[in-house]
Amino acid sequence: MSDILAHNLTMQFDQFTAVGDVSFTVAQGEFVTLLGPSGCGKTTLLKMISGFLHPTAGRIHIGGVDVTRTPPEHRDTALCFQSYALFPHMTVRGNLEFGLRQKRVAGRDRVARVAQIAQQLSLEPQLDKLPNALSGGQQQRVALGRALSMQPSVILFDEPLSNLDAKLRDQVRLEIKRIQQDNDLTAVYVTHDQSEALALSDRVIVMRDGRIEQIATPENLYHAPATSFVADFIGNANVMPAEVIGEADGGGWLLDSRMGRLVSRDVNDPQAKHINIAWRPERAHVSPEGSLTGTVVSRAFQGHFTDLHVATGGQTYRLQVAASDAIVGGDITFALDPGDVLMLEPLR
Amino acid sequence: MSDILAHNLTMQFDQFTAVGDVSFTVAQGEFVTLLGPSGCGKTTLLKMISGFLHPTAGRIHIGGVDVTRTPPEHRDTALCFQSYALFPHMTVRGNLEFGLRQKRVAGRDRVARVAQIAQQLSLEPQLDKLPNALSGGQQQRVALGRALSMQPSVILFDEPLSNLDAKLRDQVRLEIKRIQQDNDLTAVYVTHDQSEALALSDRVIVMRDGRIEQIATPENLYHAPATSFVADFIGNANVMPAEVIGEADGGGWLLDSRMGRLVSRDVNDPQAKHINIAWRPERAHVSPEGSLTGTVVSRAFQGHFTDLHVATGGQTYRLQVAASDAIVGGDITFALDPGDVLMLEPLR
Amino acid sequence: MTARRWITVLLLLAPGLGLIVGMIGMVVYIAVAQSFGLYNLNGESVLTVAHWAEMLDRKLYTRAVRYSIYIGVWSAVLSVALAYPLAIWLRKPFRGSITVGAILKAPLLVQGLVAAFLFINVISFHGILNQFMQGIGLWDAPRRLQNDRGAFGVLFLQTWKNMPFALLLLTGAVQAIPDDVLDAARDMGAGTFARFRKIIAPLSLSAMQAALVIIFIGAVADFSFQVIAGPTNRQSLAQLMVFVRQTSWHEAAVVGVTLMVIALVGSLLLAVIARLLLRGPASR
Amino acid sequence: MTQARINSVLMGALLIICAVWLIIPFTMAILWSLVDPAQPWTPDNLLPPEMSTFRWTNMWENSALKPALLNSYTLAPTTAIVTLLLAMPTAYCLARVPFPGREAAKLLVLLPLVVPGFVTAIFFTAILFQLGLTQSRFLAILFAHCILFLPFAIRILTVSFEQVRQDHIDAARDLGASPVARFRAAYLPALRPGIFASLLIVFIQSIEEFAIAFVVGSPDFTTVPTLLFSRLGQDFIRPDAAVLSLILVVPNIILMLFLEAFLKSANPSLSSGKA
Amino acid sequence: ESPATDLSKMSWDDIVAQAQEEGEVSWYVWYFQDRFRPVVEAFEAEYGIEVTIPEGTGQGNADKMLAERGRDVGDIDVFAWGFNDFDTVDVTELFLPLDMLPEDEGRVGELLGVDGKGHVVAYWGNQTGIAYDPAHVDEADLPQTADEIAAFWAENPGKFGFNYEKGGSGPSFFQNMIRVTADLDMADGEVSDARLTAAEKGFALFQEQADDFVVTASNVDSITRLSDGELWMVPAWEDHLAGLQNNGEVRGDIKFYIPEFGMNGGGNGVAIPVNAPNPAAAAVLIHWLTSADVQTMFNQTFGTAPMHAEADDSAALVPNAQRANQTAWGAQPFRGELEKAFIEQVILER
Ligand SMILES: Nc1ncnc2c1ncn2[C@@H]1O[C@H](COP(=O)(O)OP(=O)(O)OP(=O)(O)O)[C@@H](O)[C@H]1O
Ligand SMILES: Nc1ncnc2c1ncn2[C@@H]1O[C@H](COP(=O)(O)OP(=O)(O)OP(=O)(O)O)[C@@H](O)[C@H]1O
Ligand SMILES: [Mg+2]
Ligand SMILES: [Mg+2]
Repeated sequence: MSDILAHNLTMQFDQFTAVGDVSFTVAQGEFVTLLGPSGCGKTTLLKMISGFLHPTAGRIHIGGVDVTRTPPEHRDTALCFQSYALFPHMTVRGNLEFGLRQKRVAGRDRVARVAQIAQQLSLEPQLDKLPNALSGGQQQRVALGRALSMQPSVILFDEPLSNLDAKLRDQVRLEIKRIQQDNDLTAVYVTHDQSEALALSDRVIVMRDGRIEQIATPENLYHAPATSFVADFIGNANVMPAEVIGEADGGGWLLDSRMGRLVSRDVNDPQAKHINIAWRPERAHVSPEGSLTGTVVSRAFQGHFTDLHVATGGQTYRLQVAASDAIVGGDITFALDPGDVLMLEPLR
Repeated sequence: MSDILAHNLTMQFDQFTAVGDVSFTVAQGEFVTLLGPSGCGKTTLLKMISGFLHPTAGRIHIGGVDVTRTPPEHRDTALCFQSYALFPHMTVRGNLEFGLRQKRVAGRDRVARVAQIAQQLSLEPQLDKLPNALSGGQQQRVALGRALSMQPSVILFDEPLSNLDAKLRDQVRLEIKRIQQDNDLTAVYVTHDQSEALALSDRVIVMRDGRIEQIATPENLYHAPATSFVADFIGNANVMPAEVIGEADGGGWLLDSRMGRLVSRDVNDPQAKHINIAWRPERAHVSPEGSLTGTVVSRAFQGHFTDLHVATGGQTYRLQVAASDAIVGGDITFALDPGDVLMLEPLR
Repeated sequence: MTARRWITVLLLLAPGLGLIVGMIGMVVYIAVAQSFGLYNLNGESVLTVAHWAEMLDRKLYTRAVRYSIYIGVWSAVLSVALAYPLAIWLRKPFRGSITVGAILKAPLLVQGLVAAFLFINVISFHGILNQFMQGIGLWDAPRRLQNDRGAFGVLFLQTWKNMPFALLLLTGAVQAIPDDVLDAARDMGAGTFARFRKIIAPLSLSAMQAALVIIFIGAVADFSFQVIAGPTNRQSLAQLMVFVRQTSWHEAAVVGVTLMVIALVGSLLLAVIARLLLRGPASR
Repeated sequence: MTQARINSVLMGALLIICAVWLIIPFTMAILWSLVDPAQPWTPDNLLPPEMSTFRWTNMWENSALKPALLNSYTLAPTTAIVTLLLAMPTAYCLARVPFPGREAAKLLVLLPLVVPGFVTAIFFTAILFQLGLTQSRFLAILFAHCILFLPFAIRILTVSFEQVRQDHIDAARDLGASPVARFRAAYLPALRPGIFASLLIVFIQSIEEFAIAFVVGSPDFTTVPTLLFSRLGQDFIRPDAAVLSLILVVPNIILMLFLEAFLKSANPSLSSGKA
Repeated sequence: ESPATDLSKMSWDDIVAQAQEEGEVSWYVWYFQDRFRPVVEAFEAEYGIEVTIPEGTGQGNADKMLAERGRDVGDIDVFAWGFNDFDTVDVTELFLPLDMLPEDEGRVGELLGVDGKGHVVAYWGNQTGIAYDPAHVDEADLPQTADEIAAFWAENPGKFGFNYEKGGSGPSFFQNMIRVTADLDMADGEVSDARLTAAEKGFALFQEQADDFVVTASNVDSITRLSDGELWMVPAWEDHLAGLQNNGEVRGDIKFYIPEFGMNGGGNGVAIPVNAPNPAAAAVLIHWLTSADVQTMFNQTFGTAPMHAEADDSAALVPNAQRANQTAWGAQPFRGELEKAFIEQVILER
């Protein structure tokens, strides 16, 4: 058993509260992702779980045992450091072996395990190099490999793939998931990459300024963000205030916004008369029959889609459209499905 | 004038060739991105341009002057380090000011410039902290700000945004582009994020194992990759060998591949009978009338699309489809437009 | 290495190593020459190995060699061994750490001779240690502790005087190890000792080598502690040197050159052994 | 156990050790310095049978102590600083410029430490005399002390120079820093402990050195060790020696604290970002 | 221009005149500097020449003298040293011949078997003997022969201490013990296996009772431990003991005697380095120091044995009867070999 229970965790640096009164659980074998803006306290949280930081308040249980005061070396956790923290005097092999040696894994098994990890992370040619002769991405993979090779019951990842290219990232992501599942590890994963978060996680914890904003499955998070912060953060939704005018014909709610009249057929009912609503850039479809129009202010090619900034009603919105011949300065007409207009928290 | 000319640059570490015989130019005011797998030599190349590494062979000109032997402090370049390399004993403000002080920028201007950069990078609350009290993303922004504040004629970025969340990354990316354009800086940018590369760059240099694989504008790179490596690397295309059977009715070429018969209407003609072909996952459209079928082996939710791995003809391909109800184990039928089937380099 | 590079190296070495070799090289030569009968202060100089033969033949000399090495090695090892935990403790500043550091370093500031006399006073036949032990009833009669045969007194004094030096060097080195790296080791399950053995020691190896070597050289050549607190049935090399100087300059020079060789070879060996034991970073 | 608990336990242990380490020796020194010449203090008495400040006043008034203090306290700091400056380039080279024979050079640096004392005292000073450096006794001793104590400074600073992180240097250069600015931004923070250590060690060595300071300095230029040694030699006046060493220790401790405060101003661990 | 040649050709009056012109003289003496300073005031008053007695140690002074050999003009005018120490250097090369001094038969130019060769004269005579604690050892029961010493060891184990390496009083003790036990003629400097084998009879005395005596670290250590009550008897120098008592460093009630089996006398000499800055003044000071009057005064002030035939030696610390027990140091090289053998066979085997 190695579920994690965090109970009212708070971490203060002098006056500054990096993590404030955070509670959550991670079940045995679950893969949970921490998502949130830079500086919101993700690393701080991981460091409390692994034991480097002593929470100012609150308790942490791992596998049912209160470990709040247990030193890191006695917690069966492994952290893949955001800063890598490789041992500069050891070769890649030495780094990868380190944890296994501490666990007194027999020589043979150790060699095999290291060989396997190196192969999974494409590190074989680097095994005998010292960290300072490695590229950034190679260092990051060593840091990741060092944690993975431990196969601890709780594994914590702090942006383990940020310096890898998309292809490698995909490959490594699969390996991470495989190792986690094969060994039934409890995993907490920090990433800035939403697609990573959505693809890997059983549940996602969205943090903001040291507090938890929402905990949900990826699908729920995407389709039913609890707040405009989440909607905006996940998938870059266009958020705006709106007034609920009443129920629409054919189901859903009629809304009045700066963009004009909209219909929402959200899964949730509105919580107040004045609320925030959101819609996602990729949900707009360009069509001459659309009820919405705007002027294209900027355009950024993104491969299989194009990012547009469109001004309408004095506001700028973001649209993601498939290959488009929209030109900057020209007008564009688009539509939103009622199902894609999300109703969020009440306005304060 | 501050164009960059790299002529047959080679960098060897002992026996290992990190960069081999690389030549390219970057025009004054141009924004060029280096793209390539981890360890392919991007950082090495930047370090040669900024003067920390002396090329084993080859020459570098900046603004028409041979700077191959010019020490870094006499090159008007600024590098945003992949490892941040912040001065640990200086506050964020001290770090941001450092370059300006060296340039003897007057106190007032300096304060103004730092204030502006801090604001653009959302670093204001951190200005008086020491680097080791910063989160990873905050450190990265300081590193970036330190380089940006210099406004040198050549600015080099080594993965400056890898530790930022998507929203912040978008914001900072715009700032980078704005500063670069406003000051007409020549920029070389290393990133692992293709969308970043495609969105920001005038041209992209794709590297592989220390050599240049292709130099092209983002659009060209995407639509007309020169090799299967590029096609695969940019946009994760499905690459496979094929035999050119002949011209198809209605234009294009008829191809025989493991997936069956395909038609390609690529801009280029095939270069040999046996070639590699590629198609992009997001170009497949699921439709009952599709000529291609496969079994879904895995499925990863990615927000506004879903990643599928589909097995057909003993091979697995990747498909990106809009919200889909495909289930793992079930069959899926899809089609490819002839314009989306790319013909690449001859098979060796 | 290009010629240019060599010139840079030589220019950099000039004010330090250059001065040393230029000035001391001559002195070393004189010492060696004197041990072979040259630079006679008392009559004619004759090149001869007789003085070496004479000294190598004496039990006094061979004993002194062994004894000095014993003192040198143990002083260096003990000082460093004691300094390490303290340096690690003082790695992170805390309330009072400056004071603690200053207290620990204070012995550096006490003249060695004075320290030795004070020490002798404490352990002398009627000194406070004897009085204390008798007072608490552990000993019935005073014991003769001074000039003990195992040279523990000398080792104590050496450690007392040198531990602060080792501490001074090691604190800096240990502080330079990033927190993250130590945290990573803990995270991988490395306990205190493993962390020391595998991370701290290798990463501060070069400071440790410097401390070992400098303390070793000082202790091998110890004179003042030895004459005051050392065992009386053997002499240290420095003591022997002064002793035979009363009769022959050349024999004193033989002892002196022996001392030099032992100091240099010994420090080389110590440094190499430390590195092998800890497999530190290959030179950068 | 928390760090705080560990600290307090260790502090307690330290207090006890301190008693052995410092309090006993220093108390003894103070008591010895108070021994009145009328009655010797034999260790079977817990306290000196008769105490007075006679030794202090006598030493202060009837010896060359005042000029000796002045001489020692100009000589030692000057030696410390000059040695530091001379050592820097070599230490830099040994730490950061790979060249064949570097290990041998590191060993050669130790030469002044291994040369037997009497050889230094007779022959090294003879060379100084021959070089005609004795026009100014101060400068001659300064020069000799610098050479003798260079090994300390070089070896200590070599260690520090090794700890300077290359990417900090690179960053400073990249931002256009002049050599001075580069030194201050990238090197100095890592060098601080080393500079402190070598200043302190060389200062102490210089202030304690007797042989050369005596041979070159006598009779015009007296330093404190000359007074001390002549009282610990044949005449063996322990109370006077205690007075002298206490007179030396107190300013030294103040100096050490000052240096420490001056050089250690906030010592953030030298890491951030990715190693 | 060498001052040496100058002086030897000058009349004594001219030398004195030149000395007064020089006006100052530095006397490097390695002990009792504080007590010599008031003593030389008489000289200063008489000649108007200022005397500097620098602080220093024996070895420091010697090192300085040797280091300055190469200088044209050094710092030392008058150099004092143990008379036997002068034997380790070539006195004719380092020091001026003292032939400029007025003829004086009473001066001592040879002492302890060492010949000053006309370059060194003695100015200080002293004596080794045994210091004892009257609280424990009765004056009447003082051991006087080697056997009595051995008996004392046996009766009072751990109460007798001596040093073997530094400062001569210990060596004087064991050499004389061996001399009388093995019946050696120490005046004969010849080294032979037979003589060394004979000496082993003396070593046996020490070997058999090795646990009964203590080996101390130095003269000072011996006397201090005597004063502390740890030891009851230790060999010592007469003047050294007096000096320590005078300084309040050791107990004033400690007593001193010269046993009947005999112990060695000793002495210090003075010489003028060839590069003395004030050679004339130096000569005048030496003349003064070695004069009968001053030697008488030293005998009265310090209790030393006068180093002038005509001086009055009535003020010694030990009764004159005991002075008769003084013996001469053994001749070299046998003495050195004896010491070596003693160290190897006795000291190192403890
Ligand atoms: N000092 C060195 N000694 C030996 N090999 C080195 C050294 N520095 C870099 N390399 C090797 O050179 C190759 C290129 O490194 P570089 O840092 O340029 O890669 P990169 O393209 O920046 O990769 P990343 O995206 O992972 O940062 C890597 O394989 C690396 O292992
Ligand atoms: N030692 C410290 N002293 C003061 N403030 C600190 C300290 N460590 C972290 N902080 C602050 O706490 C906040 C949270 O930091 P943390 O490293 O947990 O962020 P993060 O969520 O990991 O961000 P990132 O995604 O940028 O890595 C930040 O605002 C940071 O500035
Ligand atoms: Mg973080
Ligand atoms: Mg890189």
